[in-house]
Amino acid sequence: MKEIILTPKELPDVGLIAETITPDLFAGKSIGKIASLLIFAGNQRKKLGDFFEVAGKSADDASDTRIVIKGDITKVKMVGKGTKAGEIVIEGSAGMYVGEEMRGGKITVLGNVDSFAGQTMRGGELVIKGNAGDYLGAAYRGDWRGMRGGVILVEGNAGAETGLFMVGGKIKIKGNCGTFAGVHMKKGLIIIEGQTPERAGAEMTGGSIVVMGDTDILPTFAPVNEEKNPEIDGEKLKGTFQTYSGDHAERGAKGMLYKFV
Amino acid sequence: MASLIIKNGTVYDPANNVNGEKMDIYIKDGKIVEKAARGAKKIDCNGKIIMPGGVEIHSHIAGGKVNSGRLLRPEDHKKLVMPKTKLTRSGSGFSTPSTFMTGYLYSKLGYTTAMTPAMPPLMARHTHEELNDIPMLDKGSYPLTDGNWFIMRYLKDGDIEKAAAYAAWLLRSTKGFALKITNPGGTEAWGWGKNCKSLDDPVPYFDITPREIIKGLAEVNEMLGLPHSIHLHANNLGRLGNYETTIDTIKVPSGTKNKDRQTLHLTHVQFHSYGGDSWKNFESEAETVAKAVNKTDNAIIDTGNVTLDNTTTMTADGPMEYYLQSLTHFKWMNRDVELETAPGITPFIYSPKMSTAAIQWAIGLELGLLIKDPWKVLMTTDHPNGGPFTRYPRIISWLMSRPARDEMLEKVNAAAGKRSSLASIDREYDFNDIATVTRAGQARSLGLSETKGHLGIGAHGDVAVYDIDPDNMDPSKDFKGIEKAFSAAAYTIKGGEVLVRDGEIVKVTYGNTYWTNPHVDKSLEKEVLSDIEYNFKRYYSVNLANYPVQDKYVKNPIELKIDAQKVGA
Amino acid sequence: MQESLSKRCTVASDVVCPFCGTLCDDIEVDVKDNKITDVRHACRIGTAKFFSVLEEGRPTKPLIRKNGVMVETTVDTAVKKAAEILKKSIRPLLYGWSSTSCEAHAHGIAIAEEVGGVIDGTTSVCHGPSVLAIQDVGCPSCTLAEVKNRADLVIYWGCNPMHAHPRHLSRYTIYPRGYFRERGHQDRELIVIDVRKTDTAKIANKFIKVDYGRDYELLGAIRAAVNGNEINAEVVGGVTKEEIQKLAEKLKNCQFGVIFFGMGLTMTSAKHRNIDNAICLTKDLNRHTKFSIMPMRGHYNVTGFGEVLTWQTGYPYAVDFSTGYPRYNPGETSANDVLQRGEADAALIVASDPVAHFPRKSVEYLAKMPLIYIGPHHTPTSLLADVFIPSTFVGIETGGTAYRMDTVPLYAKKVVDGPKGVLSDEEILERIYKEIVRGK
Amino acid sequence: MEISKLSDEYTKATAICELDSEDMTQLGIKDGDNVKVSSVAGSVIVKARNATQGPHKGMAFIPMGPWANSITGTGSDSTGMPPFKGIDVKIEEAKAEKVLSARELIKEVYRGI
Repeated sequence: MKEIILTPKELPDVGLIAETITPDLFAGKSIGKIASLLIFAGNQRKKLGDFFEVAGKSADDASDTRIVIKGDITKVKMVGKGTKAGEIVIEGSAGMYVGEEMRGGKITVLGNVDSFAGQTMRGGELVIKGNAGDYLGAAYRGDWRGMRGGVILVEGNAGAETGLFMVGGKIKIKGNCGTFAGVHMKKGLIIIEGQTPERAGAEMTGGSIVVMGDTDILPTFAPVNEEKNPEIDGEKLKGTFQTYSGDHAERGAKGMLYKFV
Repeated sequence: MASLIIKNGTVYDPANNVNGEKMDIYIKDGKIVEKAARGAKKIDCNGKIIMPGGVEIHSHIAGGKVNSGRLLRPEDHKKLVMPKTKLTRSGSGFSTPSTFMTGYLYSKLGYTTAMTPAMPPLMARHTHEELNDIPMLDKGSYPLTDGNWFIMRYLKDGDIEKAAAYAAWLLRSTKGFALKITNPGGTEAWGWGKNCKSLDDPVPYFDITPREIIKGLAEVNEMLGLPHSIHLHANNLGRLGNYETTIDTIKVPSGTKNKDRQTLHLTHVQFHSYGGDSWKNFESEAETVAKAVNKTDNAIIDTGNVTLDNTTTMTADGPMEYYLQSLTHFKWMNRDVELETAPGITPFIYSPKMSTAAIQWAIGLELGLLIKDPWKVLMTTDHPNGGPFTRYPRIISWLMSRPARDEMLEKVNAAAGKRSSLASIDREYDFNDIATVTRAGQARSLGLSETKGHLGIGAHGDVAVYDIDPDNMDPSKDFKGIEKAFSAAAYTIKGGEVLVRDGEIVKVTYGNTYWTNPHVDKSLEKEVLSDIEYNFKRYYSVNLANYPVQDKYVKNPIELKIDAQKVGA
Repeated sequence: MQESLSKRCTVASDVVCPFCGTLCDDIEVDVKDNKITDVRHACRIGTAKFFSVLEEGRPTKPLIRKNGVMVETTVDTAVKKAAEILKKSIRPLLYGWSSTSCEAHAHGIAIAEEVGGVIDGTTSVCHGPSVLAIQDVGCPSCTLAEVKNRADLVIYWGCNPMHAHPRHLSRYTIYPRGYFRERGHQDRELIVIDVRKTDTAKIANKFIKVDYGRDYELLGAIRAAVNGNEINAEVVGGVTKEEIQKLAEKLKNCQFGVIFFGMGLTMTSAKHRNIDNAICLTKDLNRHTKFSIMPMRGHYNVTGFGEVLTWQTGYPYAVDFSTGYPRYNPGETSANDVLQRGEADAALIVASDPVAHFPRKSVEYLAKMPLIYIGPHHTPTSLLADVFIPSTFVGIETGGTAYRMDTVPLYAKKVVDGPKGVLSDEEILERIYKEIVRGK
Repeated sequence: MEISKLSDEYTKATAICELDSEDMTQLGIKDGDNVKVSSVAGSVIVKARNATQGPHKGMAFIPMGPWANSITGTGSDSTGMPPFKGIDVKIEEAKAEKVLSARELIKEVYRGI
């Protein structure tokens, strides 16, 4: 695998829109070409090279291209948007929309990510070692078909409305999760190893949510039974779980909530 | 105003029986003239075809309902955006483009006129504000009269002249162009969550039937002598087995006559040609409907083709939109308008793999191909209901090429081949047919054929040029080339000004808004006005004085004054 | 305007009240020597708005900040300075718009597009959550005389029209006689659901007290009951299961019902999900009867701004033009988020008062950047402005279009001339736009 | 309210905190006393008022305005809507301290003039 190294320079407060930082656009390009890719700084059309030192070499094929970002890019939005193949490693924290509309490949963030990471993701792997913001793996405004495939792993905590309108794929959160996890969910799996205060699975009509820690369950969920070491979408869970069906505010809802007991 | 000589093109001008002749077109002061004006700019169109500017008779491009559709679908807008340029404003929206973008997109297709067909009178101000923000086109809108309490009560009382006087007042108050009827009676019934299920199913509390409303308004329309006929969205849109209602409806105004045009324009008939009694045996009844249209001499239709896209449905047919969302469980908007009508909106995905969608796609094409006289079947998608108008070039390629249709029949759900007659139809449109169903026929139906939809002397200098060499291109084989050429006009010329060159906007203008102003007998008008005042005070939520659209809301009006003094005299 | 009988003064009738989203259009205003002497039919707040044009010490001269102090200047200089600030900025925020005309909105949007800025309305901090909910699940609604003519059941949830929309009940919902409700109030039932017994609740046929922040759970439970599902709790949000089931039956069995909701739902705990669930309840109820739902929009033309921005860009608020085309995502492109992330580097505030109405942290950022303010009053925002261009009152001193809470558009007419030399928002913004594009 | 936000009337109407009567007795304050309301975001001095739309023990209402917003929180849960309601606050009697006018408040908090 060939590597392109991006080292952030001074980044402006206005925030950058950097949807061009993806292996698919880097592949087969020279360092110079990559450095001249478009980035928006506020209303200014700038070049990637204005904000990053670009080093290394890209492969002809995205799948053989790894982008390593050395440092913190909290102010940078949309890194890895629509990634189909290859790899991105961010050795710091990243801004909003990391891995938005991702279809394949792998993105790893060693620090935290801001909100809307993995928005309407369709495939690939998004790994966040720190915390995620709100709307992780969620649908875009108005879209009733959110995350459709792929896997999101968060080793820290996640914010509100994780997996909004999820219709496929998996989200695993090792820490705690904000309110409304899996709201309007239709398919797929969310595993919360920590706690989530309340309203998990609100208005869900399908799919599964597993909560290992504490949570208040909505009065519109109905207890079903206790399950030992259940297997859900290929995930083997250890221990005993009280299962609930819901959200019965909806008609004919078939969502399942697994609460560790 | 600019003068032009459009040279060496192959001209298709069906209204003047010009069918693919090489000839020059001269424009002076925005109008087509006999001979070249001194110093006129030359445009060489050798190896290109020339048609009158496109005329759109039914496309939801402006007004409260359209804007609710925009509000409802941010996820749709993300799919298609236009950045600002030195010349043009920015915009967004695939199925419900924003106003500026709507004008640019139509112009790129070679269109110069577009009518928005469903304006709730109480919301007329909004419709006009949006029309003012749609560039590149002449425009107009049709006030809705389907659930109108005044109309229903006058017709119930058999007071046809008062109904006519009221309709005249309504057109003036809304700066409207024609009378639109959407699911007659059904929209008032929807005020109670009900609907009118047949032409003889009475409206709750008003004790009048859809049949009586249609018949009455057709008479009103011809009494007033409006340019366009009644523009009817029939009852039972989208329902299984609705073709019977459709055929029944075509006969209703058969009593009324007009020497220049039809007395009934039946719109988006694809949605009204359904057979079967369950979605499992859902099938096309396009053949039956086409037969009925072929037989009648005073009704014409537009198709409402389905283009197999993810789109937004929006009609003033509230109960239908409710029914549709109850099938899909998609998000749903409803906007009942007091004393008038009941628009609704919900997204719909016509998936090619879905049998119903595939059959709907076939039905739209069957109608176009089975109705013999192209002047009787106009091409629309009922934008955005069957799909966005930006798909017209694709529909043109389907109409012009059997191989194009066969290729689709291979791709889409097999039901399209089995439960429609499309696979058995050989007919292929020629350029003259295309010019008829996208321009000439639409202009004639609107009653604007003096100045629009043709290239004869005195017509508007509205011209579309496409990069197609008819001598060296076989549309049947090169259907992809046809779609490409019609997607980006080589030139769109409006009023003698070049607005589009090679598919790019080169000049931005704002067209005129057409509205009709019939004058009936003064004393009758006074009587009706006192009825209006009495009912406004009690039942409307606004004062009468604040209801009529002020002149300032129509940017470049063209008022069509109509003397209807005989009404009431 | 016609001469009144007494000849004392002229009377403007059918005047549209430019205060709240109720947009009453039956106001009569007496004018003598270009001075408003009496206002009839308007509510207490509306009347106060008309008389506020006579307010003591009302600003009439543009002010511009010179080494720390605001000094008087000409409109031309102020407009030039404003254009300069916006042209220099690389992430300008254009905010406000709820108390001005749609004509002014159009110029504001053109400026935002031209300078590649973020444009947002006060919707952002009132019914923004309602918009997010509508975009997720839709909204079955109607115009206000549908309620007047048909409604036999009216619910106010988390709103207090007796104070915020005083004539809402008398013009449209409870008291008026309608075509199918000839006895007015007697033909209707009023239910109020709130966290405290508001003055609206006091006149209701039924008041349901919901625990603070538990509206979402209560809405879900009502939906479950309406949809024939079990409620897995004895008490939800302070309301017993029995009461919830009784309420559900009542809702299902009315002939035409409507829910009006306000900040009590949009600002508390579940925010947009409260509205989401309330809309879904309304959709569920349409399987049994006719039901509608409507947000109680506050400022008189907050609805209009949403309409104009939507038809011009596709989105109703929080629109970001920085990439040349409209981008929308409240949470990223909304005023308070753009401010609190420290992105904005200049602001144009029109017809609103964010310094009074935004949280402290947002205002701290506003205080740091070049600030242009256009409005008729001295306000907390004008105190922080670097350029302040006083404007006339739309609907009193300037005509313009406004949209009522049910999106009915009305022309708000002019009844008196504004102070000499004071321009309208529309004129000021048009001049700023022309100044920006000049020489481009 | 359509009165100038810099007027005394506006301060009178807006620089207040509606409290449940039981809570007031508990705090040992009467209608009209000044109180200090503090949240994580900051604190502000306003006049205590007997709730007219009560009872609502444990709930306090400060009308929308610069005083309320001196203590409202940050962020928006990525929805655009800041937290204006449901904020945990501490209320103490502050008879000795003065309620600032809007002008004074802006000057003190944001150095505005």
